[in-house]
Amino acid sequence: MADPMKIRATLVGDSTEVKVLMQHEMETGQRKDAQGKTIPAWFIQTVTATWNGKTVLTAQWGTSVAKNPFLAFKFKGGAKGDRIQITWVDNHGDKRSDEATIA
Amino acid sequence: MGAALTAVAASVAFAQGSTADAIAKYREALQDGNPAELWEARGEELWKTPRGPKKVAFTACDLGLGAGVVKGAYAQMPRYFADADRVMDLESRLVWCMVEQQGYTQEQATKVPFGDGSAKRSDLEALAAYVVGQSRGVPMRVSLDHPKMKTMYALGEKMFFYRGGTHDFACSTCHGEDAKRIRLQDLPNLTTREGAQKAYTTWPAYRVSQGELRTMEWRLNDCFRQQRFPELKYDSDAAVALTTFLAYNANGAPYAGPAIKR
Amino acid sequence: MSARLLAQWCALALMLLGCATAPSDDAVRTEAEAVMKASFKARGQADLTRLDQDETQRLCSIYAGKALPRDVAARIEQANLATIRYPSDGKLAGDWRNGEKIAQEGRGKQYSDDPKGPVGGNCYACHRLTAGELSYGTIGPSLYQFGKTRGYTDETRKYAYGKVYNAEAFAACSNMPRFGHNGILTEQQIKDVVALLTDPQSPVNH
Amino acid sequence: MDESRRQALRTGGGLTLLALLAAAGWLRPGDAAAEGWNTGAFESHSLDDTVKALGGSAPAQSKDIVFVATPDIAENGAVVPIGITSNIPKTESIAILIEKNPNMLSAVFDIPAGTDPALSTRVKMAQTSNVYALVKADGKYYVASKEIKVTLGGCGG
Repeated sequence: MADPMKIRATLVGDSTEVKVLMQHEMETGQRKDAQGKTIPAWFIQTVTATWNGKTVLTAQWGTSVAKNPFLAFKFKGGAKGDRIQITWVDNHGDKRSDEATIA
Repeated sequence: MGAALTAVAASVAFAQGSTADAIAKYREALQDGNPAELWEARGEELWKTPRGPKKVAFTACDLGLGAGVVKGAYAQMPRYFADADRVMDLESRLVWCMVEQQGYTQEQATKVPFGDGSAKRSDLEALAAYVVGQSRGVPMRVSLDHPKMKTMYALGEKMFFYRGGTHDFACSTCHGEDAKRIRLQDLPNLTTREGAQKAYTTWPAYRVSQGELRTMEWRLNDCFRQQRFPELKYDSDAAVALTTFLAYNANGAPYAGPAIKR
Repeated sequence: MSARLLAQWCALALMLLGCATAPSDDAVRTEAEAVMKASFKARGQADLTRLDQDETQRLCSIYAGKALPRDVAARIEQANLATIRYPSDGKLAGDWRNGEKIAQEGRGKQYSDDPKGPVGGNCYACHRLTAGELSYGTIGPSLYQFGKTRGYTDETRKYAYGKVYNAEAFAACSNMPRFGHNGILTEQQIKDVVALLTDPQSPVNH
Repeated sequence: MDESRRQALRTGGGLTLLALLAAAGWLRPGDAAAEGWNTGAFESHSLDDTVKALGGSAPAQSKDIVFVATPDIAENGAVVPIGITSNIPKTESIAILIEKNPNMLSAVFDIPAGTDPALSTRVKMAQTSNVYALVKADGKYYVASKEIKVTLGGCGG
């Protein structure tokens, strides 16, 4: 099971800036191990961000998003204390959701 | 001829300058989100959780400022610990606490000193990330007052200049002069205060090339691998001596890790 | 570690001044070597004999960070000059294309490397060589246009071969590995590197 | 992504191709793509094929797509920061494509109303390559590109 994400949500003027770090291998499926066997692809495929339940960003990712992914975006609105939730699903079907409040 | 040479020299200087600028921009762009935070969070969890056969948390571990005190502790390490009668760097001390307080064997405690960038993760790397993060902004203040610290420093200095192996390399081959680089990587001159400060205060670091949080012991271990030396043992006196040499040379600078590096 | 050393120093120092006296430089060096021997372990192709110094390494360690006395420098250069073996077939330059590959290759002799190879010179780690490769180091001087500026002569090729074979013969305590003397590169590989530096067709000279 | 669009993806090219790939043995069991993941687009090897798989056609060059805090040279290809801002009105999605990667498409972001058409992330690049920022706005596709050099770093071993 992956570690919790690090989510930072900050009010900047009338917008909320969200920065997320996720712990994930993002294995490409192109690499070989020491024995020459291909290491199967293992990567986050979809990411969803919600603000108090409303979707503010969705993403589809391929294998070439960097390991331990970073994502930053901004949306209009938000107030201190509002909930930001991020969810990812990977190609193994593993899923992780974490929350932060807007600071 | 003279004009042509000048033109060549100028274009070379330009090429170097623009490459360096572009690399500086790359490094700047990375600062915004440092995955080292993921290790810090995991390390904090490990620090606070009762572990080992004795079910003791690291809150019993004295890093030099009292049991469980983490804030600012790393900025004064390595240091002499009377309970162990030995000079220890952070990682040696973590191992000591795991063995003496949590009840692990030395072998168990040092089984995974470094992660493999994949499934094999190192608790020691995570713990180190957490502890050093608690010294962010604290000026380095390593003391050589204890005679064993003086000895360690003197030994570390000799090891720094020790040439050996198939390639005649010493630490000083790459880190003994100002403003040099290997490929495109700037090499800090670790014999100067400024160079040691810049380098030492930014380790441990998240290495993007490996997708791993890397500690000071790892840094030394991998430098020696590339020096074509045999393998530096984890928690060894040579590792502690070199760390003492570098940490003391970095005194005065605010600690700034864990950083993010290529 | 140095409980033993400290005890020795103290025993000696107590007789004289108490235990605050600094040990001699030689004593520290001896102890540092002992601590290193205990702190490393053999792995892969790198065994503990890699820590044993030859005379050149020993002298260059002693004088590291200090001015190298002229007589010591001469002694080092003379001893190393005597080690250089030029190719028996008299041909000093090989194929610059292979030379470029050797210059780019950083592997070889590390405990993590396959002992069967490849082994490179990793020249770009320290030198600028061609206009095309931006990722080059500056520990050594730029070798861009090496042949063009020095002339495409046998003399240039002989110097280049000797320098790659054993750099200590020309500059005592140079940072450059002794590629031939220490068996890092083969004779053919050194010839190829010489070609990279001195062939008019090589990108080094464009 | 709203439900109707996800529905469209599921019934559109995505799942059909996924089924085909699975049938052809390209995908191992258990590797079923996450819901809403456009397999076809991520398996494409050209800009045009990717746009087609995403449901569009030939994108127009645009100066209103800007790379922000995106370096010209990456010190390491394993992590290359990419920031993209679209100044095209009604921007609905932003995608990142890397020309010389084995599969071109790296990421697609859907931008609901209220979210800035600006984001940053990090990608892997196998070698020096053009990077495309592909924007869908008001149903049309636009593109901008930038070359990023990937350098060999470190001590080489």
